[in-house]
Amino acid sequence: MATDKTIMVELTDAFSDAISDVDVPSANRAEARIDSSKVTEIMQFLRDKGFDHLSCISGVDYPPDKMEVVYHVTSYSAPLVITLKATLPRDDPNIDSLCDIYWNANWYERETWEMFGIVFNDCPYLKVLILPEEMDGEWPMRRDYAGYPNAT
Amino acid sequence: MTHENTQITSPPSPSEILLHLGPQHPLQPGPFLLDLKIDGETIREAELKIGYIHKGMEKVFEDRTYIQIMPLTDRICYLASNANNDVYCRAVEELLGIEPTPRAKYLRVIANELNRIQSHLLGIGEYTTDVGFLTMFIYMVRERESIVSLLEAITGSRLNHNYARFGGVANDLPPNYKSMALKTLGEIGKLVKSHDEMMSSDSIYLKRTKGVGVLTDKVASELGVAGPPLRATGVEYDLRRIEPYLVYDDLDFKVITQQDGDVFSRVKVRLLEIQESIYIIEQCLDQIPSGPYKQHVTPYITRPKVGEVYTRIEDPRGELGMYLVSDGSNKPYRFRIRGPAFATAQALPPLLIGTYMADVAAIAASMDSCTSEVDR
Amino acid sequence: MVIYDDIMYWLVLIFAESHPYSDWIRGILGGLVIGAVFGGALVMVYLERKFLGDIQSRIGPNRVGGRYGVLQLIADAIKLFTKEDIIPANADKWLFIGAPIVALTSGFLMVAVLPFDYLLINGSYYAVNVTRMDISILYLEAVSGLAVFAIFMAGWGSGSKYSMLGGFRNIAKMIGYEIPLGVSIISVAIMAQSLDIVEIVEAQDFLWNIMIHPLAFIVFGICLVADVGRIPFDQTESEEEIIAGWATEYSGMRWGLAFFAEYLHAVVGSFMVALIFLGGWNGLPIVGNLYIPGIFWLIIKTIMVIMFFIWTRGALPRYRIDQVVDLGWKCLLPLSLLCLVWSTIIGLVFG
Amino acid sequence: MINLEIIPFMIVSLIMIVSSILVVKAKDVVHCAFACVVSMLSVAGFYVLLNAQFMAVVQILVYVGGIGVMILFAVMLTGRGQGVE
Repeated sequence: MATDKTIMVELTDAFSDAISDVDVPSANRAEARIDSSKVTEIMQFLRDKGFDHLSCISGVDYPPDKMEVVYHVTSYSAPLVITLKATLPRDDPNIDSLCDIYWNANWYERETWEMFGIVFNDCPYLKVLILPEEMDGEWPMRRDYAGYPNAT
Repeated sequence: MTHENTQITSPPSPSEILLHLGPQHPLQPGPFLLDLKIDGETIREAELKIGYIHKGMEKVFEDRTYIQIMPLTDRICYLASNANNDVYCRAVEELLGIEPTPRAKYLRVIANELNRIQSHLLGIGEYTTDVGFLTMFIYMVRERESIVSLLEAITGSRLNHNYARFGGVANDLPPNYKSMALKTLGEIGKLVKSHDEMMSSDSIYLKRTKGVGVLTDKVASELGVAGPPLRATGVEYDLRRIEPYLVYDDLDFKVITQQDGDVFSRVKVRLLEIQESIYIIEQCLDQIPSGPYKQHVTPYITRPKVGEVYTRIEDPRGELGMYLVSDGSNKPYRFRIRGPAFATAQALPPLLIGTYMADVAAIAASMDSCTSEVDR
Repeated sequence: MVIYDDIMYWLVLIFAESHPYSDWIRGILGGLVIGAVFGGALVMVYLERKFLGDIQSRIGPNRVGGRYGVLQLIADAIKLFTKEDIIPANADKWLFIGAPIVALTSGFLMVAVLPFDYLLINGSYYAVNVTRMDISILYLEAVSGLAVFAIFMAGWGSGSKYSMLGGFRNIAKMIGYEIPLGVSIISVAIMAQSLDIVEIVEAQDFLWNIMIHPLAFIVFGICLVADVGRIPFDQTESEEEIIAGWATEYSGMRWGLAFFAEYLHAVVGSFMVALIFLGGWNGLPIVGNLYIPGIFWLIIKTIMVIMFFIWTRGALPRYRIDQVVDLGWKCLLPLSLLCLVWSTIIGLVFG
Repeated sequence: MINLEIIPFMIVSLIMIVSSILVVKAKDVVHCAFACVVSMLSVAGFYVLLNAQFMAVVQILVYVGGIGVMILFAVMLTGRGQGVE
């Protein structure tokens, strides 16, 4: 199983139309930009290749028109961390859920959803995790969130 | 492992009770709500609800300059404040393209390992009270005091250290630190060993812990946990070894593993890691080079160039990562904290299903979750 | 010596039950004894704090009442009296209020038959106790069982799930432990050929029961620790699992009484161990002809048993509830039956 | 002069009658169980008044300590709402 930098070549070969901007800045890091509609297939591919540890899912807001979901995928046996970014439109951000592939994606997706309003399709329990329930729908981590700091 | 295991799916039947463990409960290290559906004493379903001490740190950090964030990272998890400092500092250093001085690297390793020892000692202590072993808690806290004093001698504070700086550390070692540290650490090593023997030879303790809350290596990696709970299943996953940072390359240490994956092994891993950390500190004190402990020009107004970085280190609780996006200004554009306790907390409800009420305390405490860090 | 003879004459009349006011005087003695046991429980609380502090390498109470903190308990009692007394809204009021009363009643009823000393008057023994009963050991066992109801009442009546779990645990535990407790007492009674605790103590003037019958001592000791609900058997109020078990909803002096009843049971239980197994007021032969009052021996032995209780609390973790029930049914019950066999053999060979 | 023993007899009888009625009439099944225990205890009181102390102790030991706990155990294993009208 390829858990080193060659995975990026394999990944580009397998999903040539969905991968762009591949970059390998150091021995332990690799990054690429992916098509948001292919995220489950790509992750399944990586998981089959030995990248069995989803480190983190984060959202990044780039107003006025786009948002990013950033996946950090790594392995329990190798130091390579693959950073995959999927760009979403800001007015209707939605992306497929990874819960079936990585069990621990659940809470990360819930957190990203409640903070950014990025909808993860098929996430089994997409409800607020950290915020109080009355804050549902305010998306506080977006850059233009007006409630901060006055609503505290 | 399915996601139904983390949720309470149906209302309790007449023979079952829905028990809300929390938000205030003697078992907890911080406020969280553990909903349990129990049948007699057996747990049928469990659901963890968090967010009671959500501090909005990721949002707050977007509004602070890089140097202002440094003391705030202590507050992510007060028991691992040095690890938080260190990972943040390394992330910014990577963005800035600078390296800490060689002496500072050793000093950071020393502080990190001392921090790991005190965190493990308190974690084991809390855990032993949860199996009803109050005496061991007080012993562990007593031992922790001297470790915290050692930390205080180099960092200047006992709980929130704020020790790392971009390119260096805040203070150098005080005079005669080596002899003082070696003496204390030798004593602590012996005491912890005797506590370990005391616990391992107690038949009631073994009954409470052996074979309870078993996490196999496959399930553990599926749940995405890291740190001592994963190493207790036999997986040698330690970022100090897999992705060596600072000077861990030059140091000789073992990655502690146990095979069983039960509560006993998780605590055993921590107990052995304390010994290993003591060994690492002893090596560091021997090998530490002389020289400056911080850069000549400490960048107070830090403006990293546009870019992003994901840095991770081995926290006392597992894999602590920080994802920083810089837009070239003096404040981070996005600051993401990937806490180890978040992952372990998520893995708690599936472990509880089918166990007894009394095991909730033992299992939850053996995962050594830190609510402050889960909520951030 | 006229006065001395007079006193002896009165004592004979009182304890031989032939004085017209014998009942009244025994009643006054009973009041004194209740006070003494109250004081004993207080001493136990203080001892526990200090000795446990020593075990855990800390100081214990050291502020109120000088550097040894002797008045700490008084301060605690004042605090408890002045706290608000809360009855939860969905509590079962009668059961909630009744529980501490039943617990204390059971403790005080036990005190009624405990002998404390003996008097050797005109060549015959007279035990000093409130009530002389020829089946006192059965009586002790019977009324000590009432405490189970108190805990169930508190657990059920509080209307809280944690309390209910505590009450359930207590019932499940005590069903398994009352039987070995009773059987081990019976096996001692067989050896002494009497159900009277005074006669059991008198039978130990040469060899204590712990030497003849160590197994019964072990079984009785373990069951007693379980009975009074102390670590490693304090599942009914284990803090990290079910907060305080049956005592979760109690506050103020109601909680204080329930708490106190536990210590009362522990003190009376220690008395029973000292009387039944450690020879009661019989002293060690090493002191020779030096006269030491029997009550002194009894108190020394009781304090040793109490110290043992405290020591187990400092040294052991807590069992899980299913392991406790397992231990009761699978280990202690067969052992207690073995005790019965052993004492029957002793009875057949030496009796 | 009346026999003073009539006073405890009256008290015990009253307790017994009231608790026996409660066994039948109480709404909550746990109250019934506790009333049953109290009436058994008052039977032990009668034995004491009859100077049959051994019987009294055995009554407490067997009926209160054994049967009473068994009744409560049975109540505990049933659902709470089922005994309430």
